[in-house]
Amino acid sequence: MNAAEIYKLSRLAIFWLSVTFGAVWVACWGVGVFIPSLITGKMPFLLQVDNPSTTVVFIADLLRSLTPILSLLVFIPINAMFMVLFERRSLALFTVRMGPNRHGFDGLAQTAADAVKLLFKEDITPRGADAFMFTLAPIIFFAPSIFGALPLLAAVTNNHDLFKVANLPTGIFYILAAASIPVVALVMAGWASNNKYSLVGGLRSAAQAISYEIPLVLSLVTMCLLAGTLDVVEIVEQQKGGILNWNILGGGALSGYDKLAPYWLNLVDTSFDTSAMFGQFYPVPWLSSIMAFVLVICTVLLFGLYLTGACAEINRIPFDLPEAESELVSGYNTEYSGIKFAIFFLAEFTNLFVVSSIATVMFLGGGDNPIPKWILDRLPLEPISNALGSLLSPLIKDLMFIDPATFWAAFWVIVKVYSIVFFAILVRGTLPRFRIDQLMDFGWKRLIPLALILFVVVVFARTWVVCHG
Amino acid sequence: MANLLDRAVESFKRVGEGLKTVFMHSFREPTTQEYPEKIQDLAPHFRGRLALAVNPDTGDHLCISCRQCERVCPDKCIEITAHKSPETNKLELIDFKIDHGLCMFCGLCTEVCPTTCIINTNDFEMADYSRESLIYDIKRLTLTQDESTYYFDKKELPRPKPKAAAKPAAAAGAAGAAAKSAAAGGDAAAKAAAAKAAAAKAAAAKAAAAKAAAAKTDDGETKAEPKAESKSEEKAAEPKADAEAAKKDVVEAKTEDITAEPKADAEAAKKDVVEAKTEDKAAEAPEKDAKKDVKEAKADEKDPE
Amino acid sequence: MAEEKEKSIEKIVEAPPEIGRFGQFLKEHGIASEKLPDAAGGIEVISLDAKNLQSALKILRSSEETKLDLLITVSGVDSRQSGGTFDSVYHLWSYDNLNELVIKVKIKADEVEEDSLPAVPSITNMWPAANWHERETYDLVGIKYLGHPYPRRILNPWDWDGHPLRHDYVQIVDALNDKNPHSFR
Amino acid sequence: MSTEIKSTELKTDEMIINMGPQHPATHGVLRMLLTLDGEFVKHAEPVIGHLHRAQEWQGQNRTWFQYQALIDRVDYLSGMFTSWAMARSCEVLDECEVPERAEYLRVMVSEMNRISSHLLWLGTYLIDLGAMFGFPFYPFREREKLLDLFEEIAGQRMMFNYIRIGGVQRAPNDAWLKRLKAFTEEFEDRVDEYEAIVTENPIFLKRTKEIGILPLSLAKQYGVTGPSIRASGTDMDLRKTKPYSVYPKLEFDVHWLDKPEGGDTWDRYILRIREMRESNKIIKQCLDMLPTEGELSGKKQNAGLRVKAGEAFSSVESPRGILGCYVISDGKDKAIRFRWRNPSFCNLSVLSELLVGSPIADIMAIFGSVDVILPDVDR
Repeated sequence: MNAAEIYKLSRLAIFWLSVTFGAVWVACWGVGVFIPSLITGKMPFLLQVDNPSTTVVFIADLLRSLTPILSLLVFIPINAMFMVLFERRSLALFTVRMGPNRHGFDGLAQTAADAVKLLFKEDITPRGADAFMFTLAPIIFFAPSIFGALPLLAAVTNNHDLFKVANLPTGIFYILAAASIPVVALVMAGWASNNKYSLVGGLRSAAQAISYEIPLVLSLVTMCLLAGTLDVVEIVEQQKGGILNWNILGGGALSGYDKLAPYWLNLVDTSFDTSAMFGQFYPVPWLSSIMAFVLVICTVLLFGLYLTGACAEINRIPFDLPEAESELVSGYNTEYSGIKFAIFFLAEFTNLFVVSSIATVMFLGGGDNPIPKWILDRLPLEPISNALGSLLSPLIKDLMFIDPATFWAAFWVIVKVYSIVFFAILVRGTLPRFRIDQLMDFGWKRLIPLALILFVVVVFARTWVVCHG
Repeated sequence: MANLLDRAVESFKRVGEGLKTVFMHSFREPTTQEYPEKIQDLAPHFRGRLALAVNPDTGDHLCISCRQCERVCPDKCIEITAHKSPETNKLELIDFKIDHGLCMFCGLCTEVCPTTCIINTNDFEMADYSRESLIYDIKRLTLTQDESTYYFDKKELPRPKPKAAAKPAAAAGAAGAAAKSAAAGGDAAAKAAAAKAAAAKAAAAKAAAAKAAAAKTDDGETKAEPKAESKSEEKAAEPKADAEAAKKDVVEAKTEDITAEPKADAEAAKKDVVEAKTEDKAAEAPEKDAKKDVKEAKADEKDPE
Repeated sequence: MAEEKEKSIEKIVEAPPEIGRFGQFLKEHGIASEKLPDAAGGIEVISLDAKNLQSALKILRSSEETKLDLLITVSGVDSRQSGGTFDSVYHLWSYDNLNELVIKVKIKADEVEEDSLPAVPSITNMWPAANWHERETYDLVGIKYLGHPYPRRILNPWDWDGHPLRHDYVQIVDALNDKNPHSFR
Repeated sequence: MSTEIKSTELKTDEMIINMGPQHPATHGVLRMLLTLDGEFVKHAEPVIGHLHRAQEWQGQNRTWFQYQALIDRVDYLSGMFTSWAMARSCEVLDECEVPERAEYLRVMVSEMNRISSHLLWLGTYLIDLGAMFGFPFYPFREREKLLDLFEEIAGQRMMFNYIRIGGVQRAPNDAWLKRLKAFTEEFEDRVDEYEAIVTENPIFLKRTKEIGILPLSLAKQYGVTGPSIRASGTDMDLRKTKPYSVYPKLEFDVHWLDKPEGGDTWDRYILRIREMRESNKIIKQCLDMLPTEGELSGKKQNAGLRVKAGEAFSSVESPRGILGCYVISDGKDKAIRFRWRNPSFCNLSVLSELLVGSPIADIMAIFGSVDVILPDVDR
């Protein structure tokens, strides 16, 4: 039993995530709450100004509006650093090794050291390369992962005021549009490197991204159809109330069934009108029940489809053909070194995080607690949170920033996202790589038809079941 | 269609099985070791850094300057300097150099050594900053008495008999061994030796040859040094000194005329080997066999009886 | 020991090697060969004329009886000291039965002109396997294979001088001697 | 399954690409000069010699005793076999009897070496196919155990210098035998584990089935030996066809596939897996049958070691095929000629035929499946 290493990994995860969130919280609170309150004179215990000038108010508003992007700018590098370490340590677990544990506490500073090393390496532009494009490519690769993730912020923080930057009614499409830009950067990098391997890698990535965007988008479209909206915040709102309400399980198609368990187990004293309850969700009793299960199967498959497409989209094993090491050396980033390579590296992990967040938001209920609501209601959580609240309230009084709703939402999102990341790492540790034509084959001949079939089935089944009731 | 479904299900099952196997590995103990903290106890016959042992009982240097190792070394990384003592008419070791940068750790020298003087230690941490520092001289090569005891025990080598009279050649080794190592044995001992050798490097490089030739006892060292130096100057002044002279007299670490040397060495070594009562007949074999005709040998092979 | 040796010499004089199984086989097909003293282990070794090599190998390979279809190696030997020849040695096996045969093509060193290499017909047209072996033999021993599709050096760099496995080859740079200022160290 | 996409209508320029010598998947320093038509190989030429260390030259310029220590480097993954081939040639020349105990030890360590070589191949092959991180470590873990055993008995992990002319160098002690026994007992389970991850994995099947097909006739023309040709339809294994040492006394099967139309890369993979299991069986038997007492060497090991005049060719079945050693001696302290017949050298030359028509991504799958070790090619 390998308890020691597992314990070390979890300790590392908890520690680093606290650091990450601490940093993000400090940055957001400082820029979004503290400084605006200070300059507009709304700071408790400190100077109070009655009528701040318009310039001051404008600056305060500007700062507040900058908070979301600032939080991402702080969060993404620190988080990517941890993800690299997390990946390496997890792979070490799978491969009965120890992984990097030299640097700092359990190898905590390993990626930081690597990053510093990369920053100090010589930045080489190969002879014959298009220097401008060569420099531009990593930037274009990295930028979309920041602005693409913006709409997700509100969704994962339980629609917090500060993070309502762009609650687009078409949020998910905005995210997808942003996520498809990096491909351009890969082709650019491959072409500008003046290297045949890079060129092949860049072209492969273009072909791959075009092919796998279709099943990816189709699966998300189907989920939007199930939810009836394109707004990610609303999609998260709909899924609240425990695991059975999540989109991965048919978006509430099974939501009646969990109530049966306590009824049968005599946990609920009051008499329980099953027919009324089921009538609420299943207008046509038998057919509806069957359709509910069909829906569940479809959504689970769609989740798998999404993960597959996402894996291909962000070039992870088994779809890492653009940078297939044993064939193309390192594909599009063969010629990159120093800080440009670091940006590529950072962006890859950020992309992994972003697609996992999308999966969390669209399928796994965003920041929702997996425990069904009726169980939560029965637990004595209220007194605890009240006690905590009364303890902390003097501190946060007017500067309400950490409310339990936001905190727990963020917590669950992180847990879910990292579960998906862990699964991706497991896949990386197991599967070999596809060949490019097989990849195309698989995408066009298997995934796209499957996505279309599922789309039709979901449309059909949804009419018989009342989802998100 | 059904076929397709079957295949899909089968594929999922297989992938799932693989994922499960890999995942279950995370509950196994790591098989790797954390190297600098934990150093594996290496096998006794592990072929690590070469070293010269001293007699574990008496502390005499075991080398008899027979040059067997020098001749057998495929890389020619061993260089022995010895001279024939005018009084006792026996070979005296002046310096023993091994270029560990050239050495491929085949262990042949340890196999041919008649007195089990040259041995492979278990030390493998020999990284250094320059190629020159990989050339170990006698000071760095000679083990202390404790270390020799450790390796003799570990490798289960027969203890050498103490020499009838303490040879001057042993003095250099004794000088090395005199600085007592506190370490009890094991890798600690080997490491201590390496550290000590590094410290003594500068001094050793300067005076090893002179010291070894002259120092019969430790305190005689300073007195004898100028003598030895003048001797070598003399030697250098005689350009005629080649194979013949070398056979009789001091075999210097020559910078030229390498071709003439081996023959002389072979002669000298032959005598000494016989003296040491070893069974190795390598030295006389070439001349003998060279006389035989190839055809003869072939015919011998073909002989049906 | 020495007596035995002398005895065996006499034997060689008395009884020159008889014709072996494969020699007989070749004789039946009209190809002259000479049996050489056995390679140790009792394998038949025959010597062929360079001009007969192609035809002999063709028969030996395709005939049901011999079926020597596995070309183990083509090696070149500089035996100028012992026999005054350059040998091109072919080790032939069979995939399907236990037949083994060694064929030697001896080129007399005296007949080789100054500044040219001993020449042997190439068998690459029969065994593609011979391609690299012949290139290697050319590279290291300096035997030219006539009709080889790509007669270049294979192991040494293209601009290497001389053929290292010849016994009179002198290495220009003594790589091991660190006293040599041109050494590789 | 494999898609035969050939661009015939759209004529594009050919691209010449150098794969290697500095390429992560060429297992050393092979350079492949590829002419590509799109992603498909039109012409492939392996360029070798980057690792040439003049091993044959050294054979002529080192004494017998010295050269024994060098030849493990010819094929560093199966050093026991190179030593064994040389030892056998010299023993044939010398008419030297090898003690039975030494023979058992030779078989034992060689089969261990075969397993360790195949394990390394398995790991690196999966890396070639893109399973970069998880699986390749498992075979290496087992290989590490074997190397530890080698370290104890031979003194080093790869450059053994263990099998000598006339016998072996050292006898194992009881603890060593016990450790080896423990290894053989758990090894079967480990191979099962590998197979659970790899053998039926759909992606692995897709990558390896029906590519790199080596027809029997082509293989014979190129002198391919070892598992590569056994996958194509011969049962040629020297341990059975020309038995040597104590192999006749041991029970084991030679696995081969009756596929004259050609074995693909997956066949070559599965044969190596089966061969590992067989080797494990052989080791188990050797452990039972190994005489506890007896001579280790029929010839004295010292610097004056020499063999009688004459010439001999002997071969052993190495993990990669027939490893032969052709020795010519004149009875002096050095050989007249040493000639190595390296399986990798012969198996590699068939690559230029195998690769034609396959896409870039398959190059590594095919090249890896032939199991070529570059030092064995370049010597």
